Amino acid sequence: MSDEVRIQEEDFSIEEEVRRLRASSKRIGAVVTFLGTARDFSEGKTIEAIEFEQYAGMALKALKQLRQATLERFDVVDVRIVHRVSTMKPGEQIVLIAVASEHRKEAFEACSWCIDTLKETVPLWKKEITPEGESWVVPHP
Amino acid sequence: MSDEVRIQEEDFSIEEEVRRLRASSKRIGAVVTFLGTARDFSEGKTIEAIEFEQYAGMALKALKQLRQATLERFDVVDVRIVHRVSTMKPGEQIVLIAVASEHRKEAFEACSWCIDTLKETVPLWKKEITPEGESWVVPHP
Amino acid sequence: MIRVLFFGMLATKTGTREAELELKKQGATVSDVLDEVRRRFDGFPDGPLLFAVNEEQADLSSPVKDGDEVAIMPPFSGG
Amino acid sequence: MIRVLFFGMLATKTGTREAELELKKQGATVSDVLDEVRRRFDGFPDGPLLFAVNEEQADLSSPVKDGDEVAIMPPFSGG
Repeated sequence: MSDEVRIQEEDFSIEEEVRRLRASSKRIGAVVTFLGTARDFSEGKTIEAIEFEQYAGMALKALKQLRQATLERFDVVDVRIVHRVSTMKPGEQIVLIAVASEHRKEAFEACSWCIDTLKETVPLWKKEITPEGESWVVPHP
Repeated sequence: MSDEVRIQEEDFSIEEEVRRLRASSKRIGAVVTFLGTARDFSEGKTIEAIEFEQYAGMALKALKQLRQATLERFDVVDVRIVHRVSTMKPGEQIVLIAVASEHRKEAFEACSWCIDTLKETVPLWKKEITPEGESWVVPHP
Repeated sequence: MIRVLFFGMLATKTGTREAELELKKQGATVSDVLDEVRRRFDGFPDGPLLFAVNEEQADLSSPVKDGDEVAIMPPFSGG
Repeated sequence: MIRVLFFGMLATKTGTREAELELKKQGATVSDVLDEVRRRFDGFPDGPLLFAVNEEQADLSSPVKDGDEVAIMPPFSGG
């Protein structure tokens, strides 16, 4: 549960993740977090729930590579990533990326790049459950 | 304590602020937070503590105007801002800006703009306490 | 024997999460695996596809040998 | 009577957080307040200064009248 990178069914605590992130250094002056949450409405459809499928093994590996790439590409102190894969109702937490750095600019850039790149490189697929049935989400290019 | 904008001596909880922020709508798909923390080292000096002075009255007014300006300028759902003014040791939390939006791009842009603009428009002054004495921080242009 | 995995809408369309297939050809690639999959599963989607060989991202020209696990994946939609 | 407030390093330099002063002139501005402050506090900093009249940001040309609260402030350093 204290791994910097996790894929899990259960919910997570932002406070707890930020606390662990900040424990790594007192040089940290900025922490930027991105939290993705399940919406009740998407492209004209009412969403009752969403569900994620993962390519287990590869997904966690890709997430670890993503953390490493973020640390190498940006001048940041530490990065934590948690992604849930259970069935989630609107309002539930899906994904958290937390980035710590000495100065804020780097933390913003790294956090934003990290979620963009997660969407492109981590084998996870979202299914939306609506009153009319289920459908797999097709990402926009 | 549930005000969207506060200046206070006591510490705050990110989890609690994000929970209140998210309670405003189920359309929220993204929450970006910026947390500023006290560092133990700044421009070659060891920092023992920092202290903030505010122009009480004007500072809170400026912070409320900042929240309003952020809501008007960006396509975001809600914004919360908390800034502490007590004496803080390295590692302590200073300021939190939390922004909720439907899509992540707007939340990142609004959060980043909000902390930049806070530094320019809110009458708060930071004093650093080092082993050699106290000094007021002169912001970089 | 090659183990082929399908994810997301591809598993829905094929009606299965995995298939096994034999590649006779020497120097086979992901492209050959995809051809064989298209022969076996009528109406397999044309749309953009991603591939992995043994849990590492790959492309149509990546080599595939006996015992490999080949994943055929729709565009990712995590986050 | 005008109430003048000093903050941060300006309070440290003047040794006080506030002062009261009388402006005889008609149509006085923040600039006149600053001149009077410079006369009264020797070595008052030249550096970049910010101003507020009655808790609203102002500049050197902003009007000041009897009973106003004028803040003279160093650059902000919150966050």
